[in-house]
Amino acid sequence: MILVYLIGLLMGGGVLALLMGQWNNSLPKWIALCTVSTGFILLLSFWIDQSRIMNTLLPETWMMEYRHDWISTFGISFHLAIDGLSLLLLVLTFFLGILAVLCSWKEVKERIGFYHFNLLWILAGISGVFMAMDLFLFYFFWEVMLIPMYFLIGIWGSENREYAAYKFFIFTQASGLLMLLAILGIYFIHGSNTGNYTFNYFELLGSDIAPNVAFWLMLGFMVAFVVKLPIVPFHSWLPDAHSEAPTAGSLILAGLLLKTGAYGILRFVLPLFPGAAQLVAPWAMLLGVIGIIYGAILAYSQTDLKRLIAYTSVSHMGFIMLGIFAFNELALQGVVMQLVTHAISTGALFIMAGMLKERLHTRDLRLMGGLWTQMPQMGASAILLAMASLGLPGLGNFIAEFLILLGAFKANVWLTILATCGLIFSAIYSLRLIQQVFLGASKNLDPIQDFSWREITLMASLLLSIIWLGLYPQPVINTVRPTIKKLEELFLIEKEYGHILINNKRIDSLPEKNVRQVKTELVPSNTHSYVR
Amino acid sequence: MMDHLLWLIPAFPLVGFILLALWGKHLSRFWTAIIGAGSVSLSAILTLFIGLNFLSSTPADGHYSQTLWTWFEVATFIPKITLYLDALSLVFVFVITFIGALIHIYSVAFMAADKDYARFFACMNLFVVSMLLLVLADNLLLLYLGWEGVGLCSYLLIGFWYENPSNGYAARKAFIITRIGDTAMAIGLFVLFYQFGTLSIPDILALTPTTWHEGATITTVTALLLLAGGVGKSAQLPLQTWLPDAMAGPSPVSALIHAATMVTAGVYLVARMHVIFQLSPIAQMVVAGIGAATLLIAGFSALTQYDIKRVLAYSTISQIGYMFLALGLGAWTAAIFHFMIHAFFKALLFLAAGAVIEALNHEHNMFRMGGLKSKLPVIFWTFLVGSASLAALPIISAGFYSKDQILWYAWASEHGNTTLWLIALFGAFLTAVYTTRMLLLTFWGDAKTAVSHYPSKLMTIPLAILAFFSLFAGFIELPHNFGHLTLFSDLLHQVLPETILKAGIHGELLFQLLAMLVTFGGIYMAYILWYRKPQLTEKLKQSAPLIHLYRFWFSGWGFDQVYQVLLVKPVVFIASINKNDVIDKFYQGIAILMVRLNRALSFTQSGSLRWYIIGLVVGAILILSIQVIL
Amino acid sequence: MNTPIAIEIVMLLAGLLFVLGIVGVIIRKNIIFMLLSVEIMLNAAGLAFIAAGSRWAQPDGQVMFIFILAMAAAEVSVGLALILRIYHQHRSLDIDKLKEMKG
Amino acid sequence: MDIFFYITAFVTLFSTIMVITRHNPVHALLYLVISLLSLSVIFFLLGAPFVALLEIIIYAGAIMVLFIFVIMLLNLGKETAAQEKAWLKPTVWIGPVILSTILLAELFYLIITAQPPSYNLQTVDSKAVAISLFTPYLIGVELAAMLLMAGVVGAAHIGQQKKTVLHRFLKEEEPQ
Repeated sequence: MILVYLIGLLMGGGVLALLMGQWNNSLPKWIALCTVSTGFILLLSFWIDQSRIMNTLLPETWMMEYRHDWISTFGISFHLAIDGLSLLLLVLTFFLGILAVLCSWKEVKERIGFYHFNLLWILAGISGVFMAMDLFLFYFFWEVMLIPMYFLIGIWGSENREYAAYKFFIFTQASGLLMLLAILGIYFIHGSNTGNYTFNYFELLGSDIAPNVAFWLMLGFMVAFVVKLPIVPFHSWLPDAHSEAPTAGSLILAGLLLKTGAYGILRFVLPLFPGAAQLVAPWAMLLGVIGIIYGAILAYSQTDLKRLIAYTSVSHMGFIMLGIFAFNELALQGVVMQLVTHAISTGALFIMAGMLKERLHTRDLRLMGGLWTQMPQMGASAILLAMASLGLPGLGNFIAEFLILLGAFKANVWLTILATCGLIFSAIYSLRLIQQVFLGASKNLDPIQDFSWREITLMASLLLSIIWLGLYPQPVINTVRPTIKKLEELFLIEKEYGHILINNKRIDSLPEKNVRQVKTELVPSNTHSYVR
Repeated sequence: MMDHLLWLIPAFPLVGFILLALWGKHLSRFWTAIIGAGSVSLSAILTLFIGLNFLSSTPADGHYSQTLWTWFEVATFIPKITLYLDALSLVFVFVITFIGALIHIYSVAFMAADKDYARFFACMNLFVVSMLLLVLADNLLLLYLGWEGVGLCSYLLIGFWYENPSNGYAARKAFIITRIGDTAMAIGLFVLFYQFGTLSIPDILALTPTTWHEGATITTVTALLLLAGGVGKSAQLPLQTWLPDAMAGPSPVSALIHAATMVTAGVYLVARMHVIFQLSPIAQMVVAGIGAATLLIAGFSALTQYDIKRVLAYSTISQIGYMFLALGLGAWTAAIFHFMIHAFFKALLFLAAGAVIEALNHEHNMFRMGGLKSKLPVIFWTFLVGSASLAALPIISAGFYSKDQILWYAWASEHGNTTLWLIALFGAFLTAVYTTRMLLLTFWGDAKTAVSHYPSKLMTIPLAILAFFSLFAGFIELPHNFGHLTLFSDLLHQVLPETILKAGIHGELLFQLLAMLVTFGGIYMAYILWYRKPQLTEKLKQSAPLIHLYRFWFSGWGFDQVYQVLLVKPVVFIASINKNDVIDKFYQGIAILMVRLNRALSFTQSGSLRWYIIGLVVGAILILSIQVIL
Repeated sequence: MNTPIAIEIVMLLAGLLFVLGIVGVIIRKNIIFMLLSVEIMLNAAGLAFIAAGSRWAQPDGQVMFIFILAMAAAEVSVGLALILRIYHQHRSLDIDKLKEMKG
Repeated sequence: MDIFFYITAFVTLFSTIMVITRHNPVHALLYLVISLLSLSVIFFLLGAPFVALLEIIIYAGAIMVLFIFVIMLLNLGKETAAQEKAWLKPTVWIGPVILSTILLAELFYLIITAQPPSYNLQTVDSKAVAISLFTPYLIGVELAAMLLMAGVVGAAHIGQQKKTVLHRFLKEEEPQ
């Protein structure tokens, strides 16, 4: 039930903020802050509670479930459930949610009520995406997070905002429709096979789909997730959307929206279509590697601060693609770490870009320089963040990237070596960023303030999390371990009998049984005990 | 008991760093200095304490180790934050903390006028922490943490005076070039992990001889990947170009990072992983070859520089080349011995050079110095001692003992041969020449720039201490035909194997005499060229082939230009032409196509009724003709 | 009414009338003439309906003609009203001058 | 009966051709009336007497009167005829005639090839029409009524004499 409350809280808070925005300008901020922090505290306490169990017992994959019929004629239910992966990303969502509210505290000056309504509804959509275990519901939330984001960019963005908003909308919407097609495809195939027409994730897990059909269905899902992630040929919405969005928008885009793509691949593409995923793995990894290097080179040449950071995201998301399709625990754990740490480090960079924009009224790197003299605190944080982004050991991103590369090395040596070269490029663009903004001769003679107390709190929380994740990431790793383990097992078996599944339409009875067994293990065995 | 105190060695500077980084702005200069220099000094004292303990009662397994916490645990990959102190790391920890402390004390006075006092000490402290973690690491991942950490500090400190963009450029160059090596090393770590299932150094070293065959491809590849990391960090061929530019940082930084400690991390890595290198004769040969080539190339370049710090930088590259040569020859202890001695005299030389530069109001050009012998006597004497050690002045300087060992092994070890020996010998000659040249230009002759500052006690005392060690530290290890003292190698043989000599080699004395002769020859030649007959040098410089050679050497054998053309320019070019993202053009193309289509369609909406009717009629004709045809 | 009239001939007549109507609509520039031509086309269609109705001895053809008639009445009244307004506004009945609805 | 049909058919065609070629609107209109009258004869011959009467009463009577009113209202006379003459150049005819010839040829082909030999045409009396009209086509009648109603209201609204103000879209751009 707590899961429904979480979404309800955000949506309700959003509506309340919208209504209160008519009367008062500061009330919506406080409403939004309270709403998100309440959710955060709720989740955090739940996590701490769970981690006690996690460390002692053999942990269950699924922690909590809520199910209620919605449109039963079509087999659609309001079905939410979380496992470690979802929980972690939810905590991240609320954490960044708080920061998003805080960082737009002074930046947004008009239509404050509507702004916070959009903000909270995006968060609600994202939370829903992380929890939905019904494909129809998933698609619903997928769209819920899209539309408020469109408004956020289109209304409160900077000069070129309408173009960016359109671009963002068209890319995500078009790819989302392909996913809808694939969802309907799997719905009907499963329905005609078993006579049970349902969108329920757990029931669809076990469905037999002919390999060639599965391949196309998987591509439908993949396109949506890959565009969201984004991977290189589909990335071009991202720099525009990131650079034009308001700070909180960039933060949520980079920190959360991109993560829904990776989450989707982990949650849907791999378990639903393991055979097909195996088939595309080398190509997906190749795309990931291209993304790493291409993004990094593009980042190097940008002159717009936010665009630069946006392209670094492209580069970092390449690592995620590489890791996911390596199909082993090391790489997958690395992927989860990368999701969290990238959200924090890039989010922090975007917040910093927002702060610079507030002070200098420009995002153009050529107009910056020598800001260290006036803002040593910001400079120091920026160096730390740049180091995180280039993967300095001791910071969270390093562990993520190292694990991904280590895992991927097992799967594909040469691609991994290429990807590792991406580390050199990441150093090049990160250092250029620092040099252009903070070092060099001072170009700005007007006095600029260093961090205010609000900003210090914001930054400190982010920086501390990054360092914490770099030195002791075990809580995160433990939380997702059951989920990752199950995924890995699935592919171990798939690998063993993979050639049979892929090459023969006829599936031998013995291996199929094995695959089935594992697939059904992904279904919560103790569902009843958690349904409240 | 002592292993529980191990964590305190890096903890002191870490606390110093945290204090300075967070509250540096609010601390007075006095307290900043106390925290900055004091923390490292405490570490040094603690190291002495632990080191004495270690020496007096060496544990049975030859090391202290302390696990602080498990870093993380994924599948079978469980790196721990474990500190590991054995004889090899003890030497390094000793050098780092001890010389580090001296340099910190020196910096208290040297940096006194700088506005970013706290930032300087914060970075220096962070550097010491990282370097200590590097050498104390029990597993390669933790080592990598230290490895990258020192890279970061090096970046921060080279670009310490950030207002000047060229400093920033030098800093980035240093970081990125070492990063290239680091990346290769990371790949090496992957290979090691999949071969052994662990990154723990003792485990790997224990497993290697049983898992890998001598000369197997995988061994060579791994060794070369690790070597690439070392080559980048230690500024060896072909990644040496960053070090001369790194001199943009303050002199204490050059002394600590770019002479004494960080640049020798590559030596440490190779020595630490010696088991792997031993199993691969090819890798051994490559190490030796790189060392030999580097020492020669850097020696020639040092000969032509006019910036005193760049001379020292090239000489550092050259001396590390000696260490690599020794490593490649299997003369593990000789390499480490040379490292230690080199750390003393090179730190001394850099600090003294820094004092000179400050005294002459930031004048780097040696040709505008001169005549400082009487004006800065303490500096002169200490610099003289350092130079003697660098030039390996026989008998009285420590450098002689360490370098002589390497020369001897270049001939006598089983990997040694005549070519390597000749190169090493010629390198020694070059060293003597450029060292003397530097000394003569700086301290003899006419004074060309007025002395504006005089070094304070805080600066001269560390110099004196270092000078003492530069002279006498060599006596703990004497050749066996001359005292035969093997304190140092005995200690290290707990960790590193003994050097295997070719059978039936005699006449060490002859080689020592030759080395002496070469040194004196070099000194004399420099004396002639730059003191007695400087006009001869000028004349030589004018002759056509020599001037090109001079320029070629001066620019560091053209490596920078080659890299600029082969690597930097293409990447920058690709980046700049692709600034607006080619792929985005594709999507924009779709958008433009749609707009065009819209135009075409809206063109048919001409507003002319007759046009519409004709359209209708044509449509009717078409439909009917379909019917007619069917 | 003893000799049968070939249905093809009637249909042919309807076709001819229809085509004449089209020609009229296309070549005339005056809106009134265009409207007249439209009436011709409507009548041609009506003729086809009537012929078909007679052919099958069904009333539907005539019913359709009645609908066409009603439609033509409405169309003509609205169309003529429009012509009036157009003439008032543009002082012209030239269809080629009325191109404001260009896309 | 054949001969009657052919004669009326000829009259219809001729008058129709005259309609589309006249320069004077009143002349054209009168030819159209003739065309409609002859068409009504054809209807009668085809066995649809009720519709033939409707054709005369409503079409030739009411609708054409509307046209005449409009022509009178607009006072279209000699000038219009002259202008029409100017507009109707021989070259204007080429395109439409080609198009219509093709269309006609196709229609011709389809009509000839489609049907089996003809039957006797039968009279469908007004009673049958009325029954059909008010039983299965009741909705159609209602709709037609509504259409007429809307047409009347629309015509009344549009034809209202208001100030002759140009619609804002039709205004020329005024120089600022």
